[in-house]
Amino acid sequence: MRDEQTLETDSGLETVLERESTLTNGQHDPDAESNCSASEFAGQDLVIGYPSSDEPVINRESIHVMPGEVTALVGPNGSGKSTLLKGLADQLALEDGTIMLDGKDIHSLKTKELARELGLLSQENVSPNSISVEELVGHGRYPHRGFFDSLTDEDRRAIDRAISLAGVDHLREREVGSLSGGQKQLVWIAMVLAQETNVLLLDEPTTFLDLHHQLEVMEIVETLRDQSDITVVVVLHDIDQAARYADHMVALKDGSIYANGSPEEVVTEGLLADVFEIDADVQPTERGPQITPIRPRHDDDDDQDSTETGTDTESSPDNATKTDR
Amino acid sequence: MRDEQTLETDSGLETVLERESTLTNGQHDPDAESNCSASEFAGQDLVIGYPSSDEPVINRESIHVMPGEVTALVGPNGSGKSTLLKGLADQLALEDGTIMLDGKDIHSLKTKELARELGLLSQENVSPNSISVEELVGHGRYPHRGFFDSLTDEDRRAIDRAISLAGVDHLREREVGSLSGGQKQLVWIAMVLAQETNVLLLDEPTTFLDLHHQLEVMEIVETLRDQSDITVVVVLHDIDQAARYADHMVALKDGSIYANGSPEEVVTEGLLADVFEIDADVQPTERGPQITPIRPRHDDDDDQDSTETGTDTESSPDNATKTDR
Amino acid sequence: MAGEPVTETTTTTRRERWLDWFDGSLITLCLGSIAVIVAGGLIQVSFGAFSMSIVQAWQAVFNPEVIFNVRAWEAFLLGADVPEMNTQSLIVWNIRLPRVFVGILVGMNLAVSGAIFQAVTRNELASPFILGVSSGAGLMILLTLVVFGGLAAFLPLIASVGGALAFLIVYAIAWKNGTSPVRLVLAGVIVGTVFGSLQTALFFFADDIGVVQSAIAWTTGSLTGTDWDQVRMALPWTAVAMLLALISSRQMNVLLLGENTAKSLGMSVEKVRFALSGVAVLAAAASIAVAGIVGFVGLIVPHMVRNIVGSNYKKLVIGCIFAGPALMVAADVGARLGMAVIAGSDTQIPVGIVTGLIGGPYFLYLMRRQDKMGEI
Amino acid sequence: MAGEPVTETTTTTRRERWLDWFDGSLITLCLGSIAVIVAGGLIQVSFGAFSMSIVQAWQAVFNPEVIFNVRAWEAFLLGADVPEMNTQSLIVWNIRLPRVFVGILVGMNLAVSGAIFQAVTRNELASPFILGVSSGAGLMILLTLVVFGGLAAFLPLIASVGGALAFLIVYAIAWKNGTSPVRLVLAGVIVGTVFGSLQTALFFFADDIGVVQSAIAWTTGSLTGTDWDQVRMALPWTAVAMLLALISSRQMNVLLLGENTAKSLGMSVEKVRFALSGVAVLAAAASIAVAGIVGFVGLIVPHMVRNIVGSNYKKLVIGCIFAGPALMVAADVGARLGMAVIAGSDTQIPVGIVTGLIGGPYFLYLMRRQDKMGEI
Amino acid sequence: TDDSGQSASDTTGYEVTIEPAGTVRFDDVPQTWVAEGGAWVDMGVALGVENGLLSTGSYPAPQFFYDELGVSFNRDASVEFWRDGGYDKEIFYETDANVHFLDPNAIKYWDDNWDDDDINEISQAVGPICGNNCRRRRDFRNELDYPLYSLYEAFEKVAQVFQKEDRYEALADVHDEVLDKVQSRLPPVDERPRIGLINGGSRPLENLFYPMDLLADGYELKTYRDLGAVSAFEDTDGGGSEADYEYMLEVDPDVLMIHWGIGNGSTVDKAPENGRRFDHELFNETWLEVMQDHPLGRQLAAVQDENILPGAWGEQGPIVNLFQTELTARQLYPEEFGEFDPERYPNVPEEEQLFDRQRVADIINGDI
Ligand SMILES: Nc1ncnc2c1ncn2[C@@H]1O[C@H](COP(=O)(O)OP(=O)(O)OP(=O)(O)O)[C@@H](O)[C@H]1O
Ligand SMILES: Nc1ncnc2c1ncn2[C@@H]1O[C@H](COP(=O)(O)OP(=O)(O)OP(=O)(O)O)[C@@H](O)[C@H]1O
Ligand SMILES: [Mg+2]
Ligand SMILES: [Mg+2]
Repeated sequence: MRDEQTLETDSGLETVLERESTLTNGQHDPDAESNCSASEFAGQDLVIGYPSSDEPVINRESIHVMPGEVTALVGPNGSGKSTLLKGLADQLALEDGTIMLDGKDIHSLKTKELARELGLLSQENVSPNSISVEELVGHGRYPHRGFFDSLTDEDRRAIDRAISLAGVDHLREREVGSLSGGQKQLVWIAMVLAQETNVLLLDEPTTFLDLHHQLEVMEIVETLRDQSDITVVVVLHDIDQAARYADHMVALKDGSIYANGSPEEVVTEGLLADVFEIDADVQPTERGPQITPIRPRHDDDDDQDSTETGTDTESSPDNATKTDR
Repeated sequence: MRDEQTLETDSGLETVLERESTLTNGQHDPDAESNCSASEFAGQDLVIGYPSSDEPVINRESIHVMPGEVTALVGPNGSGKSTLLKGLADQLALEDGTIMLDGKDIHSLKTKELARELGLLSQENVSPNSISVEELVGHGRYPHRGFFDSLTDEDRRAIDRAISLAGVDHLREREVGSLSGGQKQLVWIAMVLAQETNVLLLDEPTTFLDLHHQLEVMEIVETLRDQSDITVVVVLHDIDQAARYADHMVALKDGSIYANGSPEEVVTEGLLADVFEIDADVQPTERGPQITPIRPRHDDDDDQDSTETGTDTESSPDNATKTDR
Repeated sequence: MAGEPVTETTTTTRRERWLDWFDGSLITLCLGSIAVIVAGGLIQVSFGAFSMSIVQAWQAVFNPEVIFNVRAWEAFLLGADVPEMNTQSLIVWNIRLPRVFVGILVGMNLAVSGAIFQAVTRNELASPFILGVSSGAGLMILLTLVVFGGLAAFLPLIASVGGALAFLIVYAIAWKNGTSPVRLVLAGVIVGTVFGSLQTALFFFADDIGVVQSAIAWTTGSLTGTDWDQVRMALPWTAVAMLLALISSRQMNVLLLGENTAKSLGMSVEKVRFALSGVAVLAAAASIAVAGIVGFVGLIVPHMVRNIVGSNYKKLVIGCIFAGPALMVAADVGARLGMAVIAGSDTQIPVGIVTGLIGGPYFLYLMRRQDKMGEI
Repeated sequence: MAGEPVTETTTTTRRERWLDWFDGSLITLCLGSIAVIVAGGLIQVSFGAFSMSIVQAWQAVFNPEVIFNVRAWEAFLLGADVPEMNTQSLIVWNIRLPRVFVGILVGMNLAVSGAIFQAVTRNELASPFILGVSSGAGLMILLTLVVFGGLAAFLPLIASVGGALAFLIVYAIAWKNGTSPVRLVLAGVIVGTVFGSLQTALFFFADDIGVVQSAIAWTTGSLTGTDWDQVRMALPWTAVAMLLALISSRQMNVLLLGENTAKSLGMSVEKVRFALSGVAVLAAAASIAVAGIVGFVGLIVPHMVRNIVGSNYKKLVIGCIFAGPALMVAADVGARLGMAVIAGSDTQIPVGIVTGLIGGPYFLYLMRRQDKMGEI
Repeated sequence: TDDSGQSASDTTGYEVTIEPAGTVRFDDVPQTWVAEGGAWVDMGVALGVENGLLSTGSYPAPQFFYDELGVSFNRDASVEFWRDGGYDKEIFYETDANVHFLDPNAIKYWDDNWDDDDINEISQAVGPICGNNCRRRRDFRNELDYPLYSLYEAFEKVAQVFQKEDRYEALADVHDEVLDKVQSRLPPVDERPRIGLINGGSRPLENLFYPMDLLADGYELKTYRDLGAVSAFEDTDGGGSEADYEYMLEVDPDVLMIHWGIGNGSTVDKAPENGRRFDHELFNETWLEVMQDHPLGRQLAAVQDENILPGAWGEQGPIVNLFQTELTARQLYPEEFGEFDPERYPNVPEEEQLFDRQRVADIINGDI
C-alpha cells in the first residue's frame, strides 16, 4: 500500500515536470487560449536551508508551476512551505539548484529585474501606521523606478489599477494603521499587484483572517488568474479551501514534495493520513473534494497498523463511537 | 427577515437562561446520569472592557453554561470571544454584572479558591524553555498549595493523572522548549487539567496547530466531558469543528451574543451571513452541520439586497461562475 | 494586463489636493523652525560676559561692514585672518554668532542621523545615542586625553572614528543572518555600558582633574566656546550628509516596510542599510566632532517631525533639517539663560543636559501616551 | 474524578533519580563557588602595602586568638572596641578580610536581586543595572555630595532610597494596565539616561575634585577601603533579603509562566510582583550602600547559574547565593592584582570595572550564541 | 612707576620672555592684571601692584600672612575665568586686563575649544597671556617641553613685567639670607624626622590617603626642599596615587604633615576668608581624632606621638614662602627653631622669627 502510494506520487511529479503531458492529463485548464502570455516558472533540484542550521529544509526537490494557473502549497506546520516559497522568490539563497523564469535563470537577473517579474507576499508584513494606503501601494512601483525617478503616469495608472482590483478604492486615503487586519491584508495584496508581475507568490494570505476576509482574498486570486493571466502560487493551511480554489496542488511533508497534481488527485484519504497524520473522510463534490477530519493518527498507528492506513479507518473503534452520536 | 432572526436569537437566549427547558429541548445529552457532579456556571448582565478604552467590549450580556457539556464560542475576529472568556475567569475586572459558580458569586472567592474551581487556558502561553514537562504540569497544583507547602502525594497523583489524560506520558522528562507547537499545547492542557477544576475555559486551543494536532486537542476535550464530567467552554475559529465537537454553541458579534443553542440551531446560513458576513451552504450531516463557504458579503450587500440575504445566495452571478467550473 | 478603466481625473485631483495639504504642514513646520532659530539666535547674541546693550548687539549682527565684507567671510569660512572691526562686532561675529551656527549644524546632523537610524533599524528608539556611536566617541575621546595626550589636536576626528567603530561593533554583534531591531538595540545598550565602564576605568587613570573636566565636557555635549573653527570643520560633512539623506529618502520609505518586503520589491537591503548607516554615522560624527555628545536631539526631533508631517521620509528628512536646528538653538538659549532664570546665577548648563532634561521626559510622555511604543 | 491507574512506582523513582542529578549539579556549583571564594579570599589577604609573608598572613587569618575571641567578634559585628592583637592580625582582620566579606555580601545581593528582577519582568536582560535602581542611587549620591554636603554620613541610606525611587518611577512609567517586559526595559533605559544626564549636570556644579572623585568611586562600585562598618551595615538586610528570596522561589517559578497563567492559577500577580520587586530592591540597595554600583554581576550570575542548574528558581536562588560571591571575590582579586599583572603597577581598578569588563563581553557572547536572546 | 629699563629694547616699550608664551612685548607698564594661582597673586602683592589686581585666581593664600605684614590684599577681586567647564573668551574681553598670568598651555589643556589662534586673539586684543604653571609638574606632563620656573625665577619675570625689579632684588636678598641662616642650622640628615606628607583631600575616615613625595618639583613643596626634609613617601611622585592604612603602617613616618593644612583646620578650602588664624581644634577633629579612633590608625607612630601637623599652603609667593619657611622649620626641627605652637599661630615669639617682618613690609611698600 505504502509503496504504491509513493510510486503514484513520483509519477505525478514526472507528469508535472513534462508540462505537455500534464496538460493532456485530464487536468482542466480554464484559460487555455490566454496561456501564451502567462509566465513559466520552475525550480529544479532545489536545496534550500537557513544559515543557522546545517541541514537544509528543502533537499533536492523540483517544482514546476503551471503558467496562468493557481497552484496551492499545503502541508503540516514546519513542513517547509514558506521556505520553499522564499527560495523560489530568491529571498533565501539556494544552496543548490536552479530556478527558471520564462526560460531565464533568475540568478542572472538583477534584484530589481526579478522584482518586475515576480511578486511575493510574505507571511508577516509590517508598515508604519501613519502611511496612507495609496502611498503603501505606491511602493509596489519601486522596482520600476530608478534612483532619482519620480512617479510616472504609468506608475500612477498601475497603482490605480491595483487598488481597484483589490477592492480597496474606498480606503485609498486611510492610514494603514487604522485598518482592520483583514483590510490590511487586502492593501498588501494591492501593493504586490502594483508591482505588475507575471508571477505571484502568496504565503498564507488568509491566516489570521475570519471567514469573510478569507473568502475575499481567495476571490482576488481567482480574478487575477482569470482576468490577467497571472501565475499564482499560494500557501494555504486550509486544505478544503486549497482544494476549492487551486487548479493544482502540491503537498509538502518534512521538506519533500509528497504529492502533486489536481486537487482531486492530491486530496485523498491516503495523503491526509500520510502527510497530515489524520484519518479523514474525503467526498468529491462539485466544488472539489470536501474533507471531513475524523481523528488524529499517532506514531504507534504507523508501526502497529500501517497496513490499515487509509483503508479501514471507518471501522476503527474510536471512530465508531463518534458516528454513534 | 432580519427581525425574525433576531427574535429567534432572543428566544434561544431565554431557553438557555432557563436551563430545564433547554435540556428538554431536543438537545442530546450523552452523560445525563453523571450531570449531578458537574458545575453550574453562569454570567449575568456582564459588562467587560479594557481600562485603556472607554467603551466596554461586552455590554450587558448574559451567558449560562450547561453543566457537564462542551460549549463552543464562535464569532469573527475582534468580536469579544477572548474578552468574554477572560471576564468569566475573573482575569478582567467586570464593570458590571455577576458571575455565579455553583451558586456562589465568584467575587466572593479568594483568587486561589477560584483557581481550584475554574481553569483557564489562554490564547497565548509562554514558559521558560528549560523547564521540564513534569515541572510545568506541576505548577497546575499552585492553587492547592499553601505558601510553605511542598508537593503532597495527592498533588503527585493529580499531576500523573493529568499527564496521562493529555497523552504526554512519553514527554514527561522532556524540556518544554524542545517540543513542537502541537506538543506544547498538549502540555499546557495537562497543566490546566492538573488544576483539577470542575470548569475549564479554553481559548482557541487549536490555533497554530495543523489538522493532526487540532483533532488531538478536541479529543481530549471530549474525553474530559465524557469521563470526568467537566464543564468546558471553548473558543473556536473553525465553525465546522465547533459544530462537530460542541454540545452547545454561542455566537458572538461585536460583543453581543447573537445566537445561542445547539450546533444545529446556531449554525444556519442566516447566522453565517449576519455574524460572519459570508454566504455559505450549510448541510446537516451525521457529524453535525457541515459548512461550505461560498462568497464573502460586503457592506453594500446589506444595504442593497438585504432581502436576498440567506435566501437566494445560490443564484448570485458570482456564485454561478464558480459552479460553472 | 487588462485593467478596468478607472476615473483617472478625479483620483489625481484628489491625490494632489491631499499632497498639498501635507506639504502645507511641512511648510508650516519649516517656517516655524526658522522663526525659532532667528529668535533664538538674536537672544543668544544679546547675552554674554562682555557688556553690550541689546541694541548694540543687534547692530553688530547687522553691521554691513561685516556682512558685506568678503574678507570677513573668508576669515570665517576659510580661516583667513579676521579683518579689523570694532570690538562689539568682533565679539558678536567671532564669539556669539558662531555658537548659533554650530548649534544649527549640530541640530541638523543629529536629527537627520536619528531619522536615518530609525529607518535602518525600523525602531522608534534608535538614535546615535542608543546604537553606541556616542559611547564609542566618548571612549575614544577619553582614551586620547588620558593615554595618547599628544593627539589632542585630532580629537574631533578621533571622536568620529570612535563613533563609527562602535556602530560597526554593534552592527556586527547584532548581525546574525541579518539584523533585527531588538538585537540592534540590545547590542547597542550592552556595548554602550561596556564602553561606559571602560570610560570610567580611564577616569581612574587620569591623574588630574583637567583631563576629567575635559572628558566630561566632551561626553556631555556643549556649545560653549565653539567658534568658526567648528563651523569650518562641520560644514562640508553636514552638506554631504544632508544631500545624501535627501536623495535616499525613498529607500528609507521602502526599508520601513520591513526587510522581506523591501527585498521582494527588488532592493538590495543589506547594502542600502549599510550605506544609509554610513550617512547617519557621518552626520553623527560631524556633530560629535564639534559639540561632543548632545543627547536626545537625534531621538526626539524625528518623533516630533513625524507627529506633524507623517512618516513619509521625503517630508521627514526635510522637516528634521529645519526642526533639529530649531530645537538645538532653543535648547542652547535654555542652556545659557536657564540658570539665570531659575536660580538667578549666570552659570551656563551644557546644552546636552538641557536636551536630555527636555527630551527624556518628552519621550516618557510619548511612551505613556502610545500603547505601541514599547512594542517597537 | 476518575483517573486511569498509572504506574506510580516507576514514575516516582524516575522522577527522583532525575531530581538527584539536578541537585548534583547544584551541589557541584555550590562547592565550586565556595572553593573560589576561599581561594580568592586567601589571595586577597596575602597582598597589601604592609609587608607580611603569605605564611604570616594566613597564620593571621587562622589566628585562634582572634577566631575564638568573643570580644573580637563583638568588635567586628557589633562595633565594639577592637581588643589587642598583633599588627599582622590587626591588618588581616581589620583591612584585608572585611573586604572579602563585603564582596561576598555584595555578590550575594546583586545576584539574587538580578534573578528576582528577571523573574518579575520575565526578561533575561533585567538587572538592577537595567531597571534604573543604580542610576537612581547614583543620582542621589551625587546630589548629596554636591548639594547637601552635610548629609554625607547617610550616603548608603540615601543611595538605597534613590535606587528604590528610581525603580518605582520606572515601574510607574512602564505601568499601563499592568506592565510588560519591553516597556519596563525601555522605561529603565530612558530613566537611566535622563538620570545620567542629571548626574553629569551635577558634576558641573561640583567645585572640587574631591567630590568628583568620590562620586565617581561610588558610581563605579569599589570594594577598596571597605571594613567592618560595611559588613555591619549590609549583613542584616542581606539576611532578610536572602531568606525572602528563598521562600518566594516558587512564586517566581509561577510568574515565569506569564501573567495570564499565573493569574488563572490563583496568584495575585501584581501584589506578588511588587513584593518581589521590593525584596530585589532591598538586596540591590544593601549592596549599593556598601560598595556603590557594581555592574553586571546582577545580570550575568543568574544566567551563569541558569546554564548550570536550569531555570527552576528553587535551585537558581540557591545557586546565585553561592555563585554571586564567587564571581565578586574573583573579580576583586582581579581588581587588586590585575594592573600588577598587566602593567606591573600597583594601581587598583575598581571592582565594578572588572565585572563590567568580564560581564559585558560574556553577555555579548551569550547574545551571539543564543538566537532567542534578543527576543526577550 | 620707576623704570629700570633693564629689558627695554625700544624707546616706547620693553620685552619680557616668559615660557611658554615666549617673548612678550609691553608698550606700557600694565596697570591691571589677573593671575591664576595664589603664588602669582602673592608676587604681585609683593611688588606693590595689588591695586591693579582684577582676579585672585584659585587658592589665594590665607589672609593672616598679609595681616602680619599689614599689607592690604583685595580678596574681592574675583573675576572667574574658568566657568561652566571652560574659559569664556568674552570674560577676557569684559575684564580687559593688561596682562594675564595664566599659562596658555593650561588654558588649552583644560578647555579643548581653545587653540593658539584664540590665545593670540586675546593676547592681541586684550592683553598678553603669559603665565607659567610652575606649582607642580604633575598637572600636564605631556605638554611639558618648556621650563618650569622656580618661585624666584617666576617672581623675577613678574617683576620685569611690572618694571619693579628693585623690589624683586630686595626680597630675593631677604630670602637668600633666611635660607643661608636656616640651612646652616639644620640638624644632621640622620637626625631629621621622616616626614609623611599627605594631601589635604585625604579621608582618614574612609581609609583613603593621597601620599606625596616632599621632594617633587614645583614651588608648592619649596619649603620642604629648602629645609632638607626627609620624605617618607619617596615612591609616590608628588601625589595622585591612593593609599590606605596598610601603606601608612608599612611606611610609618615619624611626622604626618597635611598639605595645605595651615590654611584651614580641615581640608583644602578654596578661599579661607576667615583664616585669620589656624583652627587647631578643627584640625585635630578632622585628622588626629579620626586616626586615633581607627584600630590601625592608632598603631601609627605619628598618631601615638600626636605628631600630625598642618603643612604649608601650596600656593606660596615670595611673601607667603618666607612665613612658611619659618613655619616648616619650626615644625620639623623644633629643638633648633623653636616649638610650633598650633594654638597661637601665626604668632611667633619675636626672638624666634627668622626674618624681619618690618623690613619685608617696607620693601613691599616701596621703601627699599
Ligand atoms: N529563520 C529560520 N531559521 C532557521 N530555521 C528556520 C527558520 N524559519 C523556519 N525554519 C525551519 O524550517 C522548517 C520549515 O519552516 P517553514 O517556515 O518553511 O514551515 P511552513 O511549512 O511554512 O510552516 P507554517 O505552516 O508554520 O508556516 C521548520 O523546521 C523551521 O523550524
Ligand atoms: N488588551 C486590550 N486592550 C484594549 N482593547 C482590547 C484588548 N484586547 C482586545 N481588545 C479589543 O477588544 C475587542 C475584542 O477582542 P477579543 O480579543 O475579545 O476578540 P476575539 O473575539 O477573541 O478575537 P480573535 O478571534 O482575534 O481572538 C477588539 O475590538 C479588540 O480590539
Ligand atoms: Mg509558513
Ligand atoms: Mg481571541
